[in-house]
Amino acid sequence: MNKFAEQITSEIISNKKVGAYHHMVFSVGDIAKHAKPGNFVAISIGGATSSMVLRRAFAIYRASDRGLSGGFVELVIAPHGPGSIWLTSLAPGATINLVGPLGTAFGIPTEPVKALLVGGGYGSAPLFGLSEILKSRGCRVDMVLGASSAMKIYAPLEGKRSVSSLTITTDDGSVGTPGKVSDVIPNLIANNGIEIIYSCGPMGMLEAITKIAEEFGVMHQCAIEESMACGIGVCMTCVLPIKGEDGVIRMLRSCIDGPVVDGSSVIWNSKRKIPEGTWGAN
Amino acid sequence: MNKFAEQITSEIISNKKVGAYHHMVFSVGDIAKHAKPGNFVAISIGGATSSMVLRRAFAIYRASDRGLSGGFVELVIAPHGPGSIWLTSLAPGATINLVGPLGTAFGIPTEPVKALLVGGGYGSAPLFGLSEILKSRGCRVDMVLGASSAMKIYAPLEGKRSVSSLTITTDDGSVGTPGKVSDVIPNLIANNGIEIIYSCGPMGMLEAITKIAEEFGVMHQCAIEESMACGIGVCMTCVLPIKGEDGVIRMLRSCIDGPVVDGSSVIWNSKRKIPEGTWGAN
Amino acid sequence: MGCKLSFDYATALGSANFNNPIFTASGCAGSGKELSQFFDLRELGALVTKSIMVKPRSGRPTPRMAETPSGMLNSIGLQGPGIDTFLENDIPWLREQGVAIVVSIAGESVEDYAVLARKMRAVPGISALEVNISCPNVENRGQVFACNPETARAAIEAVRRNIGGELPIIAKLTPDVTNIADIAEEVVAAGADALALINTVLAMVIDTNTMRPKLAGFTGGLSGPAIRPIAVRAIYQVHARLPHVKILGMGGVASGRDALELILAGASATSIGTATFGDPTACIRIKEELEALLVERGFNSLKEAVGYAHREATQ
Amino acid sequence: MGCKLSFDYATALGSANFNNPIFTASGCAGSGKELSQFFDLRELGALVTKSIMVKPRSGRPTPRMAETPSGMLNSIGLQGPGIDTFLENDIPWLREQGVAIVVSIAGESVEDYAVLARKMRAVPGISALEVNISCPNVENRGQVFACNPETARAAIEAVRRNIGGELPIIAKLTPDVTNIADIAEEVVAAGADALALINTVLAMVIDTNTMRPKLAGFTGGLSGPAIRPIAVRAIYQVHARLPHVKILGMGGVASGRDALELILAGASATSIGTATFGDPTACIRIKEELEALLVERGFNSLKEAVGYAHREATQ
Ligand SMILES: Cc1cc2nc3c(=O)[nH]c(=O)nc-3n(C[C@H](O)[C@H](O)[C@H](O)COP(=O)(O)OP(=O)(O)OC[C@H]3O[C@@H](n4cnc5c(N)ncnc54)[C@H](O)[C@@H]3O)c2cc1C
Ligand SMILES: Cc1cc2nc3c(=O)[nH]c(=O)nc-3n(C[C@H](O)[C@H](O)[C@H](O)COP(=O)(O)OP(=O)(O)OC[C@H]3O[C@@H](n4cnc5c(N)ncnc54)[C@H](O)[C@@H]3O)c2cc1C
Ligand SMILES: Cc1cc2nc3c(=O)[nH]c(=O)nc-3n(C[C@H](O)[C@H](O)[C@H](O)COP(=O)(O)O)c2cc1C
Ligand SMILES: Cc1cc2nc3c(=O)[nH]c(=O)nc-3n(C[C@H](O)[C@H](O)[C@H](O)COP(=O)(O)O)c2cc1C
Ligand code: FES
Ligand code: FES
Repeated sequence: MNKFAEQITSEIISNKKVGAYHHMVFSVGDIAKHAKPGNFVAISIGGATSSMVLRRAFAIYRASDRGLSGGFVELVIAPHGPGSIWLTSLAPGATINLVGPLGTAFGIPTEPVKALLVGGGYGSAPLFGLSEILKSRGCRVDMVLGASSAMKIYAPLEGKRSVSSLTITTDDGSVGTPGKVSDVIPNLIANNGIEIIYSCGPMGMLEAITKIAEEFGVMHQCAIEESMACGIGVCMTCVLPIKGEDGVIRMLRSCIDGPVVDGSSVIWNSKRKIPEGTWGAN
Repeated sequence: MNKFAEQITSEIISNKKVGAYHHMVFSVGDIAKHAKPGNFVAISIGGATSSMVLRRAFAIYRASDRGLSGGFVELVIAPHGPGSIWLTSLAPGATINLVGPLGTAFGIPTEPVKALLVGGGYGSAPLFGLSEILKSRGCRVDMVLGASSAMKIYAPLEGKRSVSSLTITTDDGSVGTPGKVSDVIPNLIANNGIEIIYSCGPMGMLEAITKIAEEFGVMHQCAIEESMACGIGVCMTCVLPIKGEDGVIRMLRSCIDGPVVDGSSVIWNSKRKIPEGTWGAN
Repeated sequence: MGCKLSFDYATALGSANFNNPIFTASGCAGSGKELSQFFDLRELGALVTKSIMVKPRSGRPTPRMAETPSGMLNSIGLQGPGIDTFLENDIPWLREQGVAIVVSIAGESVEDYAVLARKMRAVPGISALEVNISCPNVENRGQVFACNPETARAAIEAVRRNIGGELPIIAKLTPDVTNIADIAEEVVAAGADALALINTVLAMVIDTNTMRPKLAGFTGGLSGPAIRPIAVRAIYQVHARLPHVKILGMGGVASGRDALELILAGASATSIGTATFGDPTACIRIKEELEALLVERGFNSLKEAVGYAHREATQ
Repeated sequence: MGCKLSFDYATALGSANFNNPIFTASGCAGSGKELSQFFDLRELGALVTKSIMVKPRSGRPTPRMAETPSGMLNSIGLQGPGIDTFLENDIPWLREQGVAIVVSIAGESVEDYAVLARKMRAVPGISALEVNISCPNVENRGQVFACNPETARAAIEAVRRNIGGELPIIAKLTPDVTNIADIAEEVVAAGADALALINTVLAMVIDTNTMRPKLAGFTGGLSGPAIRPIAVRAIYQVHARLPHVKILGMGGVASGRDALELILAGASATSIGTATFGDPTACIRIKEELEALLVERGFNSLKEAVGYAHREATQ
């Protein structure tokens, strides 16, 4: 549970198409002050006459409480289905209802460490803010971004500047190294002495990174994306099986016990089944 | 069945608040050519993500096929419930889906006659176009407009000019004669030698006018407003009991056998019951 | 396009064959004339007529409809001219259009169904008979025929015994039962060749201004996208129980995607009802969208997709 | 304002009294803690807890939800810590908050209901027990208790016999039956003091990309505004049959207008479920909107409005 969560009416400050995504800025008042990399916001969709009753969750790309009209958050949104298409079609000046900041944040090491940040598609969004914080703490930050093709790589110039190295992979080879992020990570870990991986992207990618992280014995914090009905912990739709420190697997809510979790604690590939031994399995 | 009915994508050309109403102009191509006073259009509501599955019907206020970008129709819309509030909040340039022209039109006498046009609330809308046609055929046109209060009288300047006399009534007396339109009609009929009444407005008003028309032995054509699901004659929700020339009462569809009907043929005050003797009453 | 040309869009319900799986829904296409103004009726898989009864009916008083979130209520009450006038006026015109015709019949008693079936047996140019048994049975405290296995069976048996010949019978069921697959089994045993699923869901709207039920008939039938998940469930359950019985699916189909959902659940064709009220050309749009989606997914024929969501179903 | 101050918003279900008629819906308010971040729980008429079972339950695998037109499906599968942990952890915290508590229990067998009732009888500070009998009965081919008059009766009788004392029993029914008023009569005869209407409607969504049922559990429960007309109908029917039995209404309430609709139909209080997912403060907003609407319509108390749509009902 994110104790700073608030429900507000938010105004759209800007909306720009960037590659396959929309970069959108929302005025959010105090929410900006409390937003941490990994947190997300949940936005109502479709207006007063909407047939869509559930909010959509979006990772916070950046947050600042020094905007002209108070705090704002920036989001990177893929126009994918009816909800995101509606949202990305709104013009500046329009208002939406927003709840945030929600969920857990990436843990920041107290000592300077060598960190690798890995993003898939719009999953790169929360990594840039994280990168800035890590740098300010004296960490070395390398970054890998992957997507199906060039248009789906979200890597703004300021973002690129904040990392020591940026590796890009695309499935179709339209930019960077052809292939998956998991193809290039092992070398990066080895060559740069990586101590911790932070990742955000599709579940399959997070699972693959978890495996590599285990092989190399590095920590791995990942931001998962389960389908969420409420985003605030009251519906139990967004659960995934996570092994606790006591060794017990529990169905935890990714909206309040996540989205950022320790990759090694997740029982991956558990869609459509409850892993054996889960607490209360029936 | 209006044989000119078409389904089109229509652009909003303008949207102005006038009193309690919005005067809105829609580009409609050839529909304008075929639109007659009394006809209506049916508009989809709420956009792609709407929870409102039914169209809303609006009487055509005026139509012209000589607009800058082809034909257009003008509507007068009261922001009443979610559908009309959504529609009246659209800005010029937005597009909507529109079907029209629909329904029957006011019958135009072949000889010049003395006509009284009576409108209640936004029911005045179709009367101004009708008035122009009647005048062009050499008819004398008197008009009565009634509403609950001044803000709800829709009577644009051009409209006023086209009639020989305009009487206004309001329930609260905020403009014109305090009271109902039915209070002033008898004198107007008597003083001006009225031969036909055309009316449009709430059902209660149309019923009252029918009674007066019968007393004075004048014809009465009225545009009724029943709640409509389809507007094109396929759903049977919009029926009302009408006595045919054969003396048989039938439940007829107000969307294709109306909205303009002969007032004396309607079995009024039949909400929530089927009048005795109706064909197939069960 | 080469791909699309070779796609086989035909379907069948019992022994009746249709060019494509998009039908109108009973009670949602008027007499056919009203829609013919917006598209060529021959583009339809079939036109399903409004349920016709033995005698003329005025239907229920107004208000007869209420809009609801993603749906609507209606209580038309089977307004219609009665079977004789219908056969005299409506059918000849429809036959002239060259559209495949499915006639829907509805009775208030078992005898009514027998009478209607006898009237229909001699009528040429009809593809199938849809038997709407989701109507109140006046002989049984007004309980809906399809709510009870015995009355459902009796109505369908009456039709089967009297229809003669080859005309396939499609029994139309209500979802307002504890177990729709049980009723489906019963009517198939009684002689139904195919099933139409689902009729509207019994529901009510109260006008919060008048503070009374909005419809003059108090309750009405809920239709539209709101009930689609109920239709999909009913079709899926019945197809799982009776995989060889063809289903005409309906309930909230408003796009090709929706029609595909019902087909994957087990429908061999889908009727479009409420969507036509919002969009007069809905049937044609949905027909085109569905075909594109099927081709995109690599199906060579509609039939391959019917019930496809059941593959490797382990539950 | 003078008018509003004198408005009596209190309500009762059985012998339990509540400050106002807006409750959370079982399974839609977490443990209470999550919502307490957005408003003071004491503002609620009552907090209804997620249905608790005898043992811990992992619930169903994911995906557990699908959005539908004006609604959603869920198949949580009653995930929870089991009654003992619940009584140890959740109840004391809730009691501390000073919110009225309605505990929801659910069983897989008649014996489960008896066990749960015995566990609850000694627990202080509970206003009422909601008995969710819309769960599969493992002893009866997985048929839902509330789908069958005998099993519905047996479950409620087991609770009645074991609960002792004054704790009112609210039996929660499923709308997935041929005649909900019959089931209502049965459970009232078995000892239910009040009724909760309605649980979710059995439904399914098929993912047209994977071409399989979207939920891991195949079917799920439909909730949200889409089902409101079904809830209104069920409440109206049951209130007409059993005018003296109090009803906790639910199903698609998302505004004060919607709550009013259920109250006019016969509900003495309404639970807010799905609306909270879209709007964390939905309960408070609805509470304020409903009060304003009641005052506007000239009611002096909530109780006057309960079932008001039935006046002069002639059909
Ligand atoms: C923690 C979190 C962070 C996210 N961050 C971003 C982001 O930064 N940028 C971005 O473009 N999108 C993000 N998403 C996805 C976003 O919430 C929407 O699911 C997406 O925009 C598609 O919604 P739609 O209405 O357009 O599509 P639709 O497919 O029509 O609707 C999606 C529906 O399915 C549910 N759903 C199904 N699968 C998923 C899934 N894997 N994830 C979430 N919801 C699902 C949604 O809740 C909704 O009900 C995030 C999701 C989560 C849970
Ligand atoms: C032939 C005809 C002409 C009309 N002309 C105009 C016009 O010129 N200007 C104008 O502002 N409005 C006109 N209306 C009314 C208009 O169609 C809408 O009903 C009105 O705008 C309210 O819709 P809403 O969505 O805002 O309100 P809501 O109350 O939310 O929705 C109205 C819903 O109830 C139905 N309904 C209930 N009662 C009626 C009724 N008496 N008439 C129509 N629908 C009803 C509607 O179809 C819709 O489903 C006309 C209606 C008809 C039938
Ligand atoms: C206005 C209206 C009238 C209907 N009349 C009939 C009818 O006469 N016979 C029948 O079997 N079904 C009738 N139905 C039910 C539809 O055929 C269909 O089963 C139902 O509406 C669900 O489909 P939909 O959601 O596409 O509308 C009617 C539905 C509506 C909305
Ligand atoms: C995610 C979710 C979980 C639910 N869990 C329960 C439950 O545990 N016990 C219960 O009796 N009802 C449960 N319900 C049903 C609700 O309490 C309520 O009856 C139903 O959702 C209709 O109300 P609504 O439309 O306001 O959501 C659940 C509903 C949802 C959406
Ligand atoms: S999304 Fe509702 S509990 Fe996580
Ligand atoms: S509105 Fe459908 S028949 Fe008139």
